[in-house]
This record gives sequence, structure tokens and C-alpha cells, in this order.
Amino acid sequence: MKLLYFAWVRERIGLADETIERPAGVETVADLIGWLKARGDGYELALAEPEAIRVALDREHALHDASLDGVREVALFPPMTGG
Amino acid sequence: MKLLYFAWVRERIGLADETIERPAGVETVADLIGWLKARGDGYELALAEPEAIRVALDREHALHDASLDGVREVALFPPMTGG
Amino acid sequence: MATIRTGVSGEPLDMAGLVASFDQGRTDIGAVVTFTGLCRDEDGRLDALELEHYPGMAEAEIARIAHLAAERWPVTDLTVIHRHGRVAPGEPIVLVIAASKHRHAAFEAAEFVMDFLKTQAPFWKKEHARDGTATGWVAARDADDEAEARWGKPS
Amino acid sequence: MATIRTGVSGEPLDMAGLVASFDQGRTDIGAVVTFTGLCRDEDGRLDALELEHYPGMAEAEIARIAHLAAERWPVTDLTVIHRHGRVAPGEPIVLVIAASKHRHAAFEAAEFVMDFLKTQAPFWKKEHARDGTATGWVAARDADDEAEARWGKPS
Repeated sequence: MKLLYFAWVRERIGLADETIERPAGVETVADLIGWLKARGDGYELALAEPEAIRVALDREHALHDASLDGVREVALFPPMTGG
Repeated sequence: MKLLYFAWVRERIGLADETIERPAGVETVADLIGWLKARGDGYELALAEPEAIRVALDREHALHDASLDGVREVALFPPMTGG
Repeated sequence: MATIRTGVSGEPLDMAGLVASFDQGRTDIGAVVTFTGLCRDEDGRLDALELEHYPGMAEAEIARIAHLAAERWPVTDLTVIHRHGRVAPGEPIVLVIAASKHRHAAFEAAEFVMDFLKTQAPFWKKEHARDGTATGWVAARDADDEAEARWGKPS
Repeated sequence: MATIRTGVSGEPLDMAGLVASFDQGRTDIGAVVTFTGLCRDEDGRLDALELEHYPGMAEAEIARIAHLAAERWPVTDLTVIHRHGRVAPGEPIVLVIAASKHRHAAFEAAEFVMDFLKTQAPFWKKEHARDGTATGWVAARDADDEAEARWGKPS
């Protein structure tokens, strides 16, 4: 599963993207965020407030309770500020 | 008092403008329209439905019950269709 | 203070030129909304529109409406120009440009100006048909009165 | 059927060119509304905005939003182009052009597109200050969520 990070999520984690094997027990976006937070200080800082994190699954907006089954690309990012 | 006519009011009356002496008893726009209607077939045709006639007094929109006191320029025209 | 430019013109209107004339080098504008009202050919039926206006009052009403909008929304620039005379299909009839720091003010000011121009500015459209026969004055639309009414009574 | 053009660009956007590219010789359009969102210098404080985007999703979201608007209002043409990369004060960030027979459809489609772009299109603005010190990510505004919400849930 490919993970993409944008804006300050990217800066805090220190990575633009990475590819992981989905660990056992990680069923939803919320599970993934919880698992990522334990991976290091950058992740912990980036994801400290999960409610501030928006998510896209295979380039479509999704909520934190969405299932990761069949998902190839997960993007985590702050609220958007385009336009 | 100068009278101006626009669009189909102008075409039906057959005049773009004329200058009149305000007759005795003509106090309001409605009085003026009533007086004009008696001046000939063109006026009668143009002003047959007074509710369809819009009016400006000295270049400001006014209602039919507005007084003509002190007014120098009266314009009669159909509802506007600009824009 | 908003910069307000209004007028009527017997010559073809140039939106690109008007926009360029105020936003060159400006770095304080966040949003620009433009409106262009164009003469349609009504499926090929129309040869031209003839726009009659009340000289003097037309300019004054456009300026009055622009100032009402500029009092109601925080626009920095507001330009409103209305054409008169013979207008061919595809040519602009009216141009509105509203600039503001924020987009909703620009959108609403431009739409307010158009709604009031339709019902308050002394212009009248006459259609000239391509086949030379049916010509007539365009009737006012109830929808335009309703569009104006939704803004409430301006103070 | 509406003609819909959408995209992202790393190069400066050209509104006049975009407008000219679709309305030349057209005689069936009654109303054209354009929106230009510009980079402000924030009273001289800002050197540039850096616009990060999610390649692939940004294009798809802009297209999705444009199609939602074209389903909801009878627009004949809808163009939406968003800039990414480093943008200097005075340069456009986003351009929207909506054309329709009637003005309210054009106004509302353009405003709807902007309200949804703000909250749905994956772009993030970072400020670069002129003095080289304070740079930071622009925070999302609650007002933008409220602006989106007023359109209701699109089907």
C-alpha cells in the first residue's frame, strides 16, 4: 500500500511517500493513523491531532472510519487551502 | 415642463420629446398621464395601460402618485430591458 | 474606498482592456469577478439588438447602482459599462468587474449590480430579425423583478 | 451538453487567452462570469505563495467539481484551471469561466465551483515572507466550510 503525505504532514513526517505492507489489525484509516503514530517522533508530531488529518483513498476523499480493503493509495494531509 | 418618451411609448406617441405648460389640475404623474391620453390616438395607444408605464422625474424613478411640483423633466417609458 | 468606474458607450466594449486597465501590477486584490452580458442570435433568428437609452439618466442610474453595491460589499474596484446603439450577436451589452480581497464580496457585488441594472437602468432592447420581418421590443421579465427583490430594499 | 475544460498548471495562467479561446465567434452565449483568484502580497509582507498539490487527485477533483456544477446549472461552457508551484503576488491562483444563456446560472455555477475547490481540491498554500523569516502553511478557514455547506449535499 502506497502512502502519500502532503503539506505539513509531509514536512513533519519527513517523507513525501512510502510503501508499506498493511499490518495485521489495521482495518480502517483510523487504525492506520494509530499505527503510524507509533513509528517515530515525526509521525507522532504530524498525527498528534487525528481530527486535523484529511484522507484520500485511491484519490477520493474518505472518512477515518473507511475500510482500507482493496485500497492501493492512501494520502494523509491537512485541510485543503487551494482556490 | 419637458416630456421625454422612450421605446414603444415614443413610437406610439410619435415623438421623442416635447415641452408643455403644465395644465391646471395636473398635480401628479397619474394626472399627467390622464391628460396626455386625451391628446390623440397615439397618446391613447401608448398610455392605454397606465400600470405598464414607468416614470422618471428629473431623471429619478418615481411612482404615479408623485407630485409634479418643481419638476422640469418627466420621462415616460415601458419597463426597462437593459443589462 | 472603492474605485468606481461607470459609463455608457456607443462603441463595442472591451472586457480584456478594462480588466488590464486596473489590475496591472496590483498586488492587493484577492478576487476578481467579471460579468459579460452578450447579444445572442436566438438560434440565428436575430440580426441585431438596438439598445435605446435615456441619456443622462442611464449614466446616473448605473453610477447609483454601482455606489449602492460598493456601500454594501467591501469591493476595492467596481467597473460597470453598458452599451447602447446597434449591437450584433456575439457583442457585449454590459460589462461588470468587481474586485475585492475576498471572493464572496466580489461575486455578490457583481450579481447585485446586474440584478439592479436589469430593472432600474433606463435601457430598452428592440430586436431586428434577420429576415427583416418580425422586429419588436423585448418584454421585461418577471424573473428580473424577482431577482432584484431578493436583495431587499437598499437603504 | 456543457463543454467542460479543467486542469492544473505550473505556469502563469492567462484569463484573457482562456476567454478568447471559447467565445470567439460564438453567438449563443448570453452571460459569461469569470472568477480570478489572485495571490495577494498581504500589505507587502509576502514574497510568494508556494502551492503544493496532489498530482492526479487535484486534476480529478477539479473535474469532479466542474461536472457537479454543470449538472446542477444549465451552463454551456465551464472552464476551471488551478495553478501550482511558486506564485508571485498579483499572479492568478485559480481561474473559473462559466457561460450560460442566463446570468444566474453562470454566477451560481462559478461561485459553487470556487466554494468546493476551496474545501475539496487537494492544494495547500505555504507563505514565503519577504524578510525571509516567517513562513508557514495557510490555515483552512471555517468560513470556507460554511460557504461549501450552503449549497447542500450534492447528489
